[in-house]
Amino acid sequence: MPPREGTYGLLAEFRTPGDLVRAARQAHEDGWRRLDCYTPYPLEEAAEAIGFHRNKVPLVTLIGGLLGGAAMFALETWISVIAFPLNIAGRPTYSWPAFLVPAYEWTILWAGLSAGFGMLALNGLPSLYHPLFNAPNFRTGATTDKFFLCLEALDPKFDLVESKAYLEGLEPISVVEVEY
Amino acid sequence: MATSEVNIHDRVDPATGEYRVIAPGESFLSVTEKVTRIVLTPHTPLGWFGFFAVAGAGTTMLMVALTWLFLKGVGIWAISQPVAWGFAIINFVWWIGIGHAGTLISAILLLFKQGWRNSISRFAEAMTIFAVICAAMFPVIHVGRPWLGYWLLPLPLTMDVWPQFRSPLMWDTFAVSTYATISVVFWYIGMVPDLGTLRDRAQSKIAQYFYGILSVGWRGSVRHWMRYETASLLLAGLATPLVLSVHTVISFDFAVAVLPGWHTTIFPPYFVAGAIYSGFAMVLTLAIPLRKFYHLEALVTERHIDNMGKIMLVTGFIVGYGYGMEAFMAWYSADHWEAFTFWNRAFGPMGWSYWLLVTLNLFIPLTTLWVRKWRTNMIFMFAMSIIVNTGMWFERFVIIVTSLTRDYLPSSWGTYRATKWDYMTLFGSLGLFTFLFLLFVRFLPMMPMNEIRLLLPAAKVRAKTGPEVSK
Amino acid sequence: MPQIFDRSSNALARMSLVLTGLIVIALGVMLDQLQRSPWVTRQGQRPDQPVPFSHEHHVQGLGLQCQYCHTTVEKSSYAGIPPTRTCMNCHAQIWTDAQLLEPVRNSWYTGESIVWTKVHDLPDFVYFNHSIHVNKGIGCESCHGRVDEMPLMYEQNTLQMEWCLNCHRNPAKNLRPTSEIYNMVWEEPTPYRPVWCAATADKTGVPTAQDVNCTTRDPNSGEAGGQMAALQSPPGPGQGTEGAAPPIPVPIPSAAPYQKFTSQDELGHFLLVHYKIKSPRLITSCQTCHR
Amino acid sequence: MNTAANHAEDAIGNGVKNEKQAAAATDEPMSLAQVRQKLKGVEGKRLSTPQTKTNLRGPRLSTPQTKTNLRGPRLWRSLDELADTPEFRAAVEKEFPTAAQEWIDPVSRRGFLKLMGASMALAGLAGCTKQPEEPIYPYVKAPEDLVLGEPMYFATAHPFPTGAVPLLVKSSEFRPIKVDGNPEHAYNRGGSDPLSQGTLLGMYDPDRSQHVLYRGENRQWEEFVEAFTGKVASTKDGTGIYFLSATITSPTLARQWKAVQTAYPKARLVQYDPAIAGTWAEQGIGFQADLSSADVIVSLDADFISGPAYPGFHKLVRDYATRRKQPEKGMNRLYAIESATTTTGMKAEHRLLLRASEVPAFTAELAKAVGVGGVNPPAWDWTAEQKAYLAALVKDLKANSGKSAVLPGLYQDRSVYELALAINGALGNIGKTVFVSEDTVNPLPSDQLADLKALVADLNAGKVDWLVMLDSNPIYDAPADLDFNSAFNRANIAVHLGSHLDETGQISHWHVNSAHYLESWSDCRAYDGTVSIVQPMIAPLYNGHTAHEVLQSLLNQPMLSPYAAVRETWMPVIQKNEKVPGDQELAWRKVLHDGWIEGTAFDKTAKANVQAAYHGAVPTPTAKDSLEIIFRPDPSVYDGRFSNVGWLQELPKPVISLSWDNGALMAGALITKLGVAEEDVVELSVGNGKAQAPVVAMPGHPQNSVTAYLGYGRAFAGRVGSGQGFNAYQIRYTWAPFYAAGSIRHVPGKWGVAITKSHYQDHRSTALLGQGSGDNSLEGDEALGPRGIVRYATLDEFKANPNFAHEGERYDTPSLDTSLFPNWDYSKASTENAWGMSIDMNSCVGCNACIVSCYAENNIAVVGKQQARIGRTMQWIRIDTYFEGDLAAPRAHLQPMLCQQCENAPCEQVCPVGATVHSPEGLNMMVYNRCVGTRYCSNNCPYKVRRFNFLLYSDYETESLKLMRNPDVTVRSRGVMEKCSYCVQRIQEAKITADKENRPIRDGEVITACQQACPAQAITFGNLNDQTSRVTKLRAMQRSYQVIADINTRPRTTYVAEVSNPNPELEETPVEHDPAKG
Repeated sequence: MPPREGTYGLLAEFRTPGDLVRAARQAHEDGWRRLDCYTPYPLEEAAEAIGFHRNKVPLVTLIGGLLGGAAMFALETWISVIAFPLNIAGRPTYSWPAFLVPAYEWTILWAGLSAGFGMLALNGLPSLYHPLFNAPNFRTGATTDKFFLCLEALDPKFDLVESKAYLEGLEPISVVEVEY
Repeated sequence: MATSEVNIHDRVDPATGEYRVIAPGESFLSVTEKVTRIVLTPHTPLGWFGFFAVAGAGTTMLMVALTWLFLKGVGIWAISQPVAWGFAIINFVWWIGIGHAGTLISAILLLFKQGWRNSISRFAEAMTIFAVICAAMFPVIHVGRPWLGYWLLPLPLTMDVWPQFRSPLMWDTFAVSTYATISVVFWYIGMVPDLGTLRDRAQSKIAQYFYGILSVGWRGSVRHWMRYETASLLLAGLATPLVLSVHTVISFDFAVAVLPGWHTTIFPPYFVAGAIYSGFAMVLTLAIPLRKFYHLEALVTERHIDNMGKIMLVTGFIVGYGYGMEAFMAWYSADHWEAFTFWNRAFGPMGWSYWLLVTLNLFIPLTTLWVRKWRTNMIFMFAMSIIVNTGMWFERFVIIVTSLTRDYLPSSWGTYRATKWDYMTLFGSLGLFTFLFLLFVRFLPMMPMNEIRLLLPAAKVRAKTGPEVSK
Repeated sequence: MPQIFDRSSNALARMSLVLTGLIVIALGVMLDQLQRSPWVTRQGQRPDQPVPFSHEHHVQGLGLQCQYCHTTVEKSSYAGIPPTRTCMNCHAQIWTDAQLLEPVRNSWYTGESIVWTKVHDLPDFVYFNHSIHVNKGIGCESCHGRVDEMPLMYEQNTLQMEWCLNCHRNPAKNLRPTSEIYNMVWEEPTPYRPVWCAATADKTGVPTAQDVNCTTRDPNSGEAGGQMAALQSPPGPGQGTEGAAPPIPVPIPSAAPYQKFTSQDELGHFLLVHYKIKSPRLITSCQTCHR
Repeated sequence: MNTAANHAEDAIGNGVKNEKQAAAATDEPMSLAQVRQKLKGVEGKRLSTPQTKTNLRGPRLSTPQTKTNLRGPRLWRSLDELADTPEFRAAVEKEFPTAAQEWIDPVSRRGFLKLMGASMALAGLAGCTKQPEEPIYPYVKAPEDLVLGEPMYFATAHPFPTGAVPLLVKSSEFRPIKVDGNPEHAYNRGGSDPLSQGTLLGMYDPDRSQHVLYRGENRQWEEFVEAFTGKVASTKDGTGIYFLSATITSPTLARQWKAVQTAYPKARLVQYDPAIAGTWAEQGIGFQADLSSADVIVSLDADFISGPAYPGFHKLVRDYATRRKQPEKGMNRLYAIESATTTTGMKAEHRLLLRASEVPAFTAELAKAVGVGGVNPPAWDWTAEQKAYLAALVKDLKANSGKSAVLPGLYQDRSVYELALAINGALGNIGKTVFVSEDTVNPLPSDQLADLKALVADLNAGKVDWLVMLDSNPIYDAPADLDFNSAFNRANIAVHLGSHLDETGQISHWHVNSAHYLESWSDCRAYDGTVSIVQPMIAPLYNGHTAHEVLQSLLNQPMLSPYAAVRETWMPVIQKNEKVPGDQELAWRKVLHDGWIEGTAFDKTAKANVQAAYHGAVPTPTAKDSLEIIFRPDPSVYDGRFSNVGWLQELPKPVISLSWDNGALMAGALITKLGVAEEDVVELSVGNGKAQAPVVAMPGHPQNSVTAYLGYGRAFAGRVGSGQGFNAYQIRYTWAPFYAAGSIRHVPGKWGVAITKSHYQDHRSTALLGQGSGDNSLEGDEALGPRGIVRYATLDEFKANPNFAHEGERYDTPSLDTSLFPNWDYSKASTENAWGMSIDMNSCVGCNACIVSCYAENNIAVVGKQQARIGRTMQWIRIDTYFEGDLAAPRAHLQPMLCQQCENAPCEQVCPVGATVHSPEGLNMMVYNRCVGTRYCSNNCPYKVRRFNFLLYSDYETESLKLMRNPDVTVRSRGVMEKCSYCVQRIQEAKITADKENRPIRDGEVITACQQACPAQAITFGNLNDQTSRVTKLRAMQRSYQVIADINTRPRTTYVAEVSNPNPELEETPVEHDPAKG
């Protein structure tokens, strides 16, 4: 698809997490839905403020774990019972207690991988390029000590001038327009 | 800003009387500064090069030893009949044990919401990974025909023969590989936001690209943060049973065997405890010089050292209980094999190693670590960490070698004398470990800045954020 | 502060992730194929031989029996490569000046061996025994392929362990009457080409090969078919291995009750019983081949 | 063991420390180069085993001094190089008509024969590596009777000074690959001994001399014959022609000598065998005993069960053991009066320790007591113990007159022999249990020492013109007082016929390389006199020649071949045998086929009425506090003739488990007295001769005496034997060949010795739990006590409680339902064969024959002294020795230990790749090519019977050794675990044969190598699902027990518990010995 042009959104910077949270909650209550906060550390209040409560990571993890475990146990059983049944130390071919250990390890392995990479995927990462990085003040502190609120242009209520005024009303340090 | 200059009230929180987790007066920026400068500075400190040279020499020694090993065969080591396992397996178990602290700190302490673990978790994890690398090396090189190692994986080869899943060594294969993978994932995921910070603070283009790619474009959206938090919690939840299982599985290598002295049900718990014991010791061995060298006393405070000292005290006692239980069972089971093996450990030809380990692992630490003053004495704790890890190495020596020298059939009793190749491999692996760790310190954020920020007072979302909050 | 990466980088990043995955998979598949490939197994390759000996010509063309050259195939683990003398039996008279046969004559006069290149070369830790396979109704063709159609000898099968196991796990599908082991054109029975077999009582000490008589012609029509393999006939002085067994006459075909088989499966299981083929459990045990 | 670290380093080929020899010499530049170049063809095979390049010399030993001393490259070149010499081609072509290349080209060698351990390393990679192309070398004219891949068996015999050992040799493609006793021969009935077994490697020994040499230069045999015969002829009557030969045992050779003597009356023949000279065996008397009917056996320093050094060993042991197999049917009782610890003493019910010089006096006392007339024992104050012993012994003997046998020691004063004869006479044993024959196995009896002295005198007098030495090595083994070395130089020309360029060959003018008995025609007599024809199994590898040819060359048919000569000797007899004079050829062939000539046994009734009176003098014992040094031929290398046989060098000597060395063997008490420790060096001196030796403790050795085994300290034995141990001949004199008064002193230095199993010396402890007193062996106490590894009872106890082997702590065998898992089904219904083995500990005499037999059958590698020192010997079967009671006078229990083939094998469960699994027939299979070498199985083996190739031990380079290997057994490469397989290759062979013949495998059809070699028939192998098989019956016996069965391993190998038959009168005689602390 052709690269988008025009405005991505309006980025307001706040001094403290508190200010950000207040502003974000305000915006959310005023009906803004396409908005996001950017903080240098996990700030749960902000997430709740913009109405983001649950996510799918646990589900992905669960599925990954179950598949991993089942796969390994099935493999072991197939190998020892069907593929090449051998008399090992007089033990039965289907020695399930022994098979549990690797199966258990694989459960964790695949759950863990799904959790980690599932999270990245759900977050739409990697995205090395992002419009926000165009904002002059974003990369100078978003990952260090600054707190941002971004109203995105895709929001139906979005109007460059009004939205800007609206943001100004939330007592930010500054508001800048972010181009694609 | 060495600790000595800071007055007592900065170190101890008057309210709780506890040591502070973070020295006062730190801000988001200052914390970030402290951590990022180590990586982003264009001027690598000379000391670093000094250590690096030593570590490099160690690694070279290891390579020499391994080359000779592959040319000649495992016969260059002291292993023989009946002692068919020697240094290689001892080192393996020892390193794996050390590798437990990292995951433990980042996972279990996270679940227990132990805020103080934040500033040490990152390099503890790194330590874990490098320890696991060193450990994983040994099972591969110790086999007679290493080039056939891939037979331990269930691959569709033309032989139509498969691995044998009743063998603890197969369990090892999966336990260790899983542990390594999960640790790396955990470590990397945890590092992504900090890599973002580095990206944003890096001056040189190369650094920006390097960290830019590694940080996969992290931008700190709270939505991301929330998924990130969930993932971390889940990983922690998974890593906890994993970390416990890994050394349990390792202990199966021995517990599942019929050999007196190996065939013991106490092994899993006391191997795990021992692992944590030695793991924390290793964290101390690294943390104490690091904080001094990079002036991180404000972030790694006496509180950390103190707490780790406490944990070592506890695990030390569990280990002690393990030893005691072995002795007790030797008597109580009235089983001649057990009784003889224990007697032989303590008073046989290799008794010296048993008493050495008891001294290093129990007598010295468990008598001194009670004292809070000593627990916060850097020199003392550093020495202690070395002592404990030496002791833990000898624990494995006693379990593996001494048990093997005299087992069921008296005619086959033997003895064991390590060759210089054994020692070269052991110390070489230490070199490799340091080598990797130094690289990590130089090029990656050694502390999780985002997590440390959480600990700062500024991070608290104050109540006066408007009337809405109250509802 | 400007962007570090340009717009395309996102697509690139994702693509490279996918690619990495694909490459790993591809590599695995390739290795898996490689280990079974003729490059490794020499399957189907015709190595240069000092004399371009044509099995096609000698077997199909002249109708030589396999045993004429591979004399010990029924008695020994080793089938036997014919000594130069065997060649000279005929080539002393015919083709005496053929350039192709120079190495043979040379060997005959100098006493130096003809240096052939091994075509069927098992790994050295594998102990394969021809005689027992032949005695139990595995035809030459089952492993060596249509030798009678090979102008130059080549390896029909991989001779890899999985290939061996494939049969040891289910011998029935390759069994044929011992009378047919040297038969290159033997085909498994079908409703259109049935096989009739008769089993005589199993006598201890009498090779199982002699317990079964099979024919591809309807026995009721009279004459029996199929060439007679040496081990079908009662043990002669030549067969040391069966020296213990007392010589007994070959049962007259028509006397025995013939059974009709229209599928390899039926025939295989019939022979499995009467040739007393050991159970897969026994013949897949490691030391059957490795010592 | 304090130098173990160093040795470990030596072991890895990393510099030679204080030791005399380094293991695996990896640096032999020229042969390395050669082999490289030889290997071009097989480069591919090597790729994945780089170690084969660096470790070409693998397990072979070489001593620095050999390297320097051995003259030039000749001795040193490997057969690879030799392979290109015309001689070798010639030799080979004789044997393998026109297929010579097959044995010379390194690649093709791998063509047919399964000698391909090298590619083992590739095993797993087979999937992803190409095999190299392998050529085929067919015959040009195939031999008639050859079926490639099917072994053939030929009868022959191993000539030995104390009587030949009739053999049946297994030959594959006309190469002898296994030597065993001839099961149909009346004398040894299939039993053999370590030495005979070892001769196989002796023949393929790459260090054998390969040329006729004159002053170090290659010559042809014909040139020698020309010079020799020319010279002798010129003397007319043979003046100045002296022959010095090893004891002649070949009647044909004797006949040839007599012919020479008549032709050249002045020529002299001197026989000298260091282990025979001065004994009664050299004299013209044959002493034979039939122990099958003897209830009481008395050994007067007669070590008749530890090896063939004692005349009649095979039959004596067989009969002795037979009488112990079923105690309920009565068993014999053995009294051993001995001066050095031997298995005879260890097996004896009652053992009396005497210093060697006391034995004659004691014998005299005994003789007097049993009523031999005219004997007057020297006055001697016997201890209470000795008196009591004598009294009881006499009583027992008298009670069993006619049913007893008194055996005289071979290495004792002549009076002992005569008295023993008289005693037997007085007891009326002659003709019943003891027989005397006029002739002996050496047809030319002589007083060897006297002759040798005379020879030296003549040498010094310059009378000796040509000295022709036939298979003897006087420079090395002549008594010290003769100073043979200097006398030797007085001879104008010295000719040496020998298998090696040994000490004598080095300095002789002529050296003629002799042919091995497996390469040549000859004849000899088993100890009972039965004649065996020695027929060649293979053409002489190096064109060797024999004494027959040397002597024949002087006669009027100089070219008459040994074959013809032998035939000439025996054809008359053979014809006489034939009831109906039939076809000579047929009769001759029958003899060759059977391996012996009917009716040639000695007439044993000759001196049936030995007069029961003795008038000779009996020597007075030396003072009790003076030190005696005892000389005995070595149990493994005998008088030194087997020094270069790796199998025998690595063999742990009976009782002390010492390998690769002899040593000053002494009692712990003496060690304490000298204030030394094991591995310290002492100097033994007799007269003015001195020899330095390592201290090795020998439990139960008399105090104030030291035993020194002969046959070590060779300078030119070859890469294996040179420089091992010390040379005891340096202190051996003609006036005291068996024991001499001497002195001992501690000298500085350490001398590491390889003791192959845990040595009680290292493991004593007076510490907690009362584990072992200072005087006891901790191992012994453990094994006999709480561990129940060795179980035994006296005859009375056994009768009172036949179930003794299963009562007491951990003596019980767990029932089949002790396992959580369902039992695997080994019933008849499930598998036709379920293999099992039973070992009778009452019969085992610890002679080690089984070990050597196993070496040969299973291509086991020799690892060398350094590796042996750190416990890496590869023997699949070993004889565990446990000492019971006070180490000053212990009783040893011998237990052959090999893979127990557990049904619940601990080793299998822990192997990650399934390289060791169980066969449906209950065998614990070890699949070498699947093994990755984790060694976990070895750790988990309670019996520690698994052996690991820590380095590349197998020799892939030496041509001759390749010819020797058993083609049915894979040669194991580096990094692979191996172990006893119950000789699975034999099982498989039997299965295929039986299957082709459509019949079950017969009982006794499968015989394991150890079982085959055992002269005492202690080992029985068979099918447990066959209710009639011998092994099933033995297993059913109440005395049968499994070792360490309480951990539920369910071994397939069971042991039959010992029963001893002590004399009640001697049972409790508590004697105080000096503490044996070392």
